[in-house]
Amino acid sequence: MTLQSEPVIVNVGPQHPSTHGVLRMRVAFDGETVTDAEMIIGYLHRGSEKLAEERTFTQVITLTDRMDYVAAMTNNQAYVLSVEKLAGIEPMPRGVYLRMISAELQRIASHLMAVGFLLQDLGALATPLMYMFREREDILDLFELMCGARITVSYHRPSGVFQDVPDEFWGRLRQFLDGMPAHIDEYERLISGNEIVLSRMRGVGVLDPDVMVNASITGPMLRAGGVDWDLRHRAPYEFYDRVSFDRPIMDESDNYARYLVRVYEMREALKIVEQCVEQIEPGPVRDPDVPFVLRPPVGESYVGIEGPKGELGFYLVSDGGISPYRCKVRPPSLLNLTLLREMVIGLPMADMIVTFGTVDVNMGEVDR
Amino acid sequence: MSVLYRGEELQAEIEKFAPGATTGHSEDAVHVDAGQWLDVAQGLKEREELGFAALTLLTTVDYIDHFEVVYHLRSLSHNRTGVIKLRCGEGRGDAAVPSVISVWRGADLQEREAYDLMGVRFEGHPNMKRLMLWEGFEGHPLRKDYLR
Amino acid sequence: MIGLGLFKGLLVTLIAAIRGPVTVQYPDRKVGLPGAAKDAGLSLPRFLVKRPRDAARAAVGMATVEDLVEQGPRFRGQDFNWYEDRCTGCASCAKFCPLGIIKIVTSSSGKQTAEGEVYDVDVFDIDIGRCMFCGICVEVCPYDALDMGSDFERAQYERQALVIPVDELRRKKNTPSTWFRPQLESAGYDPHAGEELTWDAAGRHEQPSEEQLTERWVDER
Amino acid sequence: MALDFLDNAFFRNIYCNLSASDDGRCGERVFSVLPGGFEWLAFLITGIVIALILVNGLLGSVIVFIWAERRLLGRFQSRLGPNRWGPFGTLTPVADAIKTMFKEDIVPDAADRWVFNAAPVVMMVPSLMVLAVIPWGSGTFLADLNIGVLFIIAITSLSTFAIVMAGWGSQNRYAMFGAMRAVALLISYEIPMALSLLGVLMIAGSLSLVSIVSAQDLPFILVQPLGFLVFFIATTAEINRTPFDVAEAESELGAGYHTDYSGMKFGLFLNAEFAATILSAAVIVAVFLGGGRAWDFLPSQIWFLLKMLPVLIFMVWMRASWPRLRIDQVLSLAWKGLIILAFINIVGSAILTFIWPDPSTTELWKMAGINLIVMIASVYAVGGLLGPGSAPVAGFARGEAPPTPRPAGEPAGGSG
Repeated sequence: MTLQSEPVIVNVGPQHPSTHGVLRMRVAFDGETVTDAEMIIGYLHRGSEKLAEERTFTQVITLTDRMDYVAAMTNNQAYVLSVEKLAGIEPMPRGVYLRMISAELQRIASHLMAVGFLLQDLGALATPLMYMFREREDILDLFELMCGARITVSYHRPSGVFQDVPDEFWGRLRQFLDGMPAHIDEYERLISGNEIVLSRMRGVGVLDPDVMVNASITGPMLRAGGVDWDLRHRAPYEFYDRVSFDRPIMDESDNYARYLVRVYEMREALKIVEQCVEQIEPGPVRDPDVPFVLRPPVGESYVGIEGPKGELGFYLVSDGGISPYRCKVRPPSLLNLTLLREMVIGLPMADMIVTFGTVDVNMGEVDR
Repeated sequence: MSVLYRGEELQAEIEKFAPGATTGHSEDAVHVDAGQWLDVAQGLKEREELGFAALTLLTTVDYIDHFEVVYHLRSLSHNRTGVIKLRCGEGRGDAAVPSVISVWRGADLQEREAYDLMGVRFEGHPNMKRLMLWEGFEGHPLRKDYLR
Repeated sequence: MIGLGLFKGLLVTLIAAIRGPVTVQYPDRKVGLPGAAKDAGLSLPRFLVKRPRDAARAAVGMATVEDLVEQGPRFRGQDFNWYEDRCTGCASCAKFCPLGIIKIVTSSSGKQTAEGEVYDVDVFDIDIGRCMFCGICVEVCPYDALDMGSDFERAQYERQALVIPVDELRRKKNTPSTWFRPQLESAGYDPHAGEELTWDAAGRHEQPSEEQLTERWVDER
Repeated sequence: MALDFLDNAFFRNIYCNLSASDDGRCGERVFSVLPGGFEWLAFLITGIVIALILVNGLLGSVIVFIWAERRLLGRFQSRLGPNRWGPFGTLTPVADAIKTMFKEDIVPDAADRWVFNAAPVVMMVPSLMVLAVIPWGSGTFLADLNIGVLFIIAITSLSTFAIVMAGWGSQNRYAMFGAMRAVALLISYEIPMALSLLGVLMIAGSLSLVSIVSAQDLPFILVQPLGFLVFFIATTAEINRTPFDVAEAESELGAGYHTDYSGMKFGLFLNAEFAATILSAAVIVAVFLGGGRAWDFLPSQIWFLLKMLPVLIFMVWMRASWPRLRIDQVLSLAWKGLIILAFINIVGSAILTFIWPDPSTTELWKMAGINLIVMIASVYAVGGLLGPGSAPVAGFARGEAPPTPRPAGEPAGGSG
């Protein structure tokens, strides 16, 4: 006997505890099972790309801060690299190292947020999240020493960084680097071996690696699917060819793999920072000959970097003026959502939330 | 190190399997005829020596007298990137190019975004709706003539 | 073994509980008995004898100590510092502010310096309500006449009250943040200490001489 | 008339000074307020005093518990918890309560008004009713029902009605999800909960909670470890606490069945939930931890409350540490795990009570030893039954370490 039933349409979001901002999913449920899902976005659309056309190249940096607002440093980095390529600017080595240090710290901060909110989605009552905020706070304190701001940093500039870090910074960074591995172990003890976490996340939300590549999915999500693709390794920008680091790869391609890859990437990021601290040498952090108002030659440039969430790139077109003719962001958060519908169909409601959580999106970047 | 295909190099590669599909090249981009674009895209993805498995970025640029669609492609196996440019018609009127969603799934949201903000239609896209803005929004904000 | 991971997790939270909280309290900090005694500047027994009421309050966790959040000296805050004698009214800050929140009205003063004519600044309003503290106004000021401060408390009931008027800028003590002023940092300057700085100290460290300024001016012309 | 409360000196004083009856337990009579024939009034007044103390004590302890839980959670999460309002933040829940009372009471347009409004009351009633049978100390109880345990099991399942009423009445899909989950969960967990108590009943030989307490020469947590384990898990699920809080699953359903409630109606739900937590701790203490029985230097009521503390703290600790299970995992844990464990416990206890029908303390110790071995073995065995493929621990075989990332450089899978 089959029960006569009709699907229940539920709007998950835009105001929902677990949509990481203002994403809205219109989901059809059959009982607890998702039968269809439609993603509706745009609640945070601020028209950054249009705004960028009205601002000078340096002013646009402040807009990039506000795209992925939990990883402002990497946004700055991607934009600045694209501007440097467009204008043919050679960056100062010390500035590049500082950019790498800040970007890797930001990667740790972003992964901390991702994992913390993922566990929040699993119902862990914010305990892992609170622990991760504790360490993220240390990173933000470092950023405050670096550039006077914690979230919207505006620290990178074409040809280097805005200003050299104070002497105090190195001591604090050393303290952080010494303490952080123990904290990551702590998270692993709390989360990785927990049977509830394992049973909730293993084998759920599995994606085929080929499909992921075809759907432009990048970052930890792709690496959790067994594809060794990391732009820092395959297309080194800055001085990533001078540091050695490992790319954690998992073949399971499920939610647990996506979680674990992020945790291991934090360790690798720490290694990169360590090597940068060893290699950095005194010198100018910024080319004084690069003016505030840049006038790059007519042309276009695209530079993609390995952001915390995936390939983050800026496509800039210059018409020879002081502001970009066209500024297009390649938002990893948005493109990683391409397969969301396929991922969640057939899952129970609870797993739908967790699967969405493992994608690690930031609505500021999705909507821009 | 990821290597960018030079324009002429990639044009020669395309001409091998789709003669006459390209209309020219710039330093690092190939201009492809919109009519044959779908075949070219299929070849770019499936031919062993090219292997452009991923569409990194799809974007549109408003050049006042015409719209241009730019495809940044990436080959993971050869670690190379290539840039394809499509000119969609003359003038600002009916800007339309064929959708590549059947070739690269990743074009889905990017094409919708391009349609939403730039007003370039992608023919063959199964769900050509606005992405960022709401249904009923007038105009396409990223066009250069959109003021306000 | 199934179940062991659960107990490992319990252990982690227990250790965290024993290690104690890491919370930074703001705007004031609850102190226990020793903290209150230290705040009063007395030893604990003397504090107990001399101020029994305060001691009782402290013992039940009611005593608070005013405390500032620990802040980097580069913190970009809302209390802008303005050196009027250095400002020529060139309005670079207004021009390069990404949000256009600086309103500047000048009138001719007839004064002439090596760099050119100096204008009197009549209106110099900064609309903090829309400011995003990027600091570009400080970066572009050719005469280092504008600095950001470290203060961040400016909750107001009306939007209009969020505009810093020129009078307030003239009145206030100049305690610039060390952002974009590395020489202050090497001198160990703490913007929270409240020490007022003149422009000679707060200006950029490589201060150009009169001749250099003239030269630069001529070059750019 | 059952005058069991005369064991308690405080209530004996009230009763004896009121009543004129020459009850032997009152001892030497000094005076009596009421004339003869009004013993029933004295009984009533004493009963009302006990009820007042218990009900208000419960509501007051809810406030204390909310404060304590928040402070403790704060500690477990490396933060302070509420500390602003009152000494150590003790007045924070009071402020919350006042705020809750003065909040606007919103009834959604589409809601079924009667059902919607009745649900919070129906939610609150069972928790207050359970109060009646719990022996808070020697002689401190309202009624010594000879079916006390059965009464508790029957009454607590009433809260399911309230949850369904709330979910149905508010016409909210999230609330409906929560209600449906709660029903499924409660039906499933009633069974292991009732079964796990059977071992205790066999040893104590009575359904009355007072007799169960007096039978505990050795606390039953030692004699019945497996029963305790099952009962503890089932209670945790029944009162909707982590890791079984699927009914209000805040990350999935917003607030579950009380999504649409505001003001004091929401307050009643909250109150009932925390009251249920406290009462379940009380039941655990009465049934498994020997009630108020301990050394004599403190009154038995104090001992009872002191014994509740570790139970409550452990519940908060679990809440701080563990994520939530999925609803199907919660259900299969009950049906595939706990019920089997409960049956093992029943069989084991039956055999042991057959051997030692009226156990002395030494025999209880022997039972404890045997049952401990049985518990370890059966938990291990049932844990294996739950093994790979089954929902609670899908893809997690016993002894198998979870996967870890492999370093790159090895050949990458997928398309390169």
